[in-house]
Amino acid sequence: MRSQSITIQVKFFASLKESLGVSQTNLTVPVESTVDMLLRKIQDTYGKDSQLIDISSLRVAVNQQMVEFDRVIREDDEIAIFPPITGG
Amino acid sequence: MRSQSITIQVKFFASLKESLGVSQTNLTVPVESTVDMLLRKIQDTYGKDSQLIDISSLRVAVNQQMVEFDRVIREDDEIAIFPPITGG
Amino acid sequence: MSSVRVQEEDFSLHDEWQACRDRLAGNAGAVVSFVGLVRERSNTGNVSRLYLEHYPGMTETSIEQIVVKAQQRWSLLDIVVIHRVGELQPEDQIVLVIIASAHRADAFAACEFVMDLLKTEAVFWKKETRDNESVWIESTLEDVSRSQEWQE
Amino acid sequence: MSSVRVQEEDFSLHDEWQACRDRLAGNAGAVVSFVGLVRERSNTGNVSRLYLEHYPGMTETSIEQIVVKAQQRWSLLDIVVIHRVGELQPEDQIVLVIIASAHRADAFAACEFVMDLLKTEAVFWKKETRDNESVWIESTLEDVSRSQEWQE
Repeated sequence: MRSQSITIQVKFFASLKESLGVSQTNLTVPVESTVDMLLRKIQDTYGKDSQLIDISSLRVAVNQQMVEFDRVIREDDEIAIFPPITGG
Repeated sequence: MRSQSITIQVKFFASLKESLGVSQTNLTVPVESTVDMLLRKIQDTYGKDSQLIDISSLRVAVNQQMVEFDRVIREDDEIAIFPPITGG
Repeated sequence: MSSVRVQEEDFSLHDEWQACRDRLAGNAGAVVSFVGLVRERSNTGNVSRLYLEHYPGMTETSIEQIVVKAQQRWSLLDIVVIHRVGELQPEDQIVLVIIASAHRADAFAACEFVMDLLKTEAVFWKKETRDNESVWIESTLEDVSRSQEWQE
Repeated sequence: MSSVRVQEEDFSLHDEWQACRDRLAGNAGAVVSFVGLVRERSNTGNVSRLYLEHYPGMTETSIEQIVVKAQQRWSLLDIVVIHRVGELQPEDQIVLVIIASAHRADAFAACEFVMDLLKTEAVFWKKETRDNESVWIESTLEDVSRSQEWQE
């Protein structure tokens, strides 16, 4: 069922990067996955032994544009997940 | 009757200085003269053959403070007469 | 004309102002510059270090969008925005905005607008070290309300 | 702290900014600078020269009074005002205002206030040479109304 999955690269920033201990990772998700599904996958992968990943507090950019969590992701999307920006 | 008169130094600025052709002058006026009397004296002295001195358009500073025309002038006052300032 | 840079290195108001002036013809009557400095004291304690993280690419785009908004709103001849990232100390320069216009009202309003939006819409995350404790900080309510005032 | 100078010589934003920064401790978070330049075009024609006359002593006092008003109204750490007089050309620098404060809102408001009041309350007279004709100019209505807005 390889053709039913895609591998995407995800970047993390700021406190989320610190909590996860990685700045980017590759994740395999089903095709037509949404941002929300990706966030749950990350929570499953990293969040098991910590309460640090509160999905509702996170923001997601796809191709450097902020998106809603129902956005469908594609294999060549640049995906970044981070806490709310705090400005300059 | 020398003691009844005072000699004061008057400075002129900007377009008034240009019209009069002098930047400062000494004028003798009666003691207890007001600014208004001084202005008329200047008009008599310089304005005979020109309409350039319109008293109502002038401003007067005594000791570097703007004053009204009823201000009485004293011998050691620093008096300056000029058109309205135009700012920096 | 506009120039947006995000960099670790310090900047020189003098060099940027000189470059800006060289680009301007005789139309410019007003140049307003803003330099932001790291303060020793925040609302919550003494700051010994400030760390700014950014998202290369997206951060620059977020600032360019602010610049475009300013250009649409006022008549401007030149805008320069330089924002530093990485480790900073109190008294360090953190942000520079230079705005040139024919008349001063445009440059003043646009410079304040750019700063207010940088504080809320530019993609940065800040971590303060105060009294030996490092904390990721959030936008202040004051910043958000200043930024919202421009939306009326 | 404040410094007011009226001079024929040009000034350097860099030197003044550097001196200002050296005076500031870690309290300053914001430094707003304004540089006014002589424009090539006025409302009435092409400007080839601008002549500024002042009243030595009274002019400085009039500017110092504006500075005091700004200090009374906002929380400011440092103010520098330098105004040139004498013969100027288009593109010449004519006025510099630098204001430092803890928070940017104070520095922005005070800098705009000082500029607006300089335009109406500072003791200067200006003569423009446009298209080979020299004319003593008057305060514009716009300047007067901008200055009056601060009096509410």
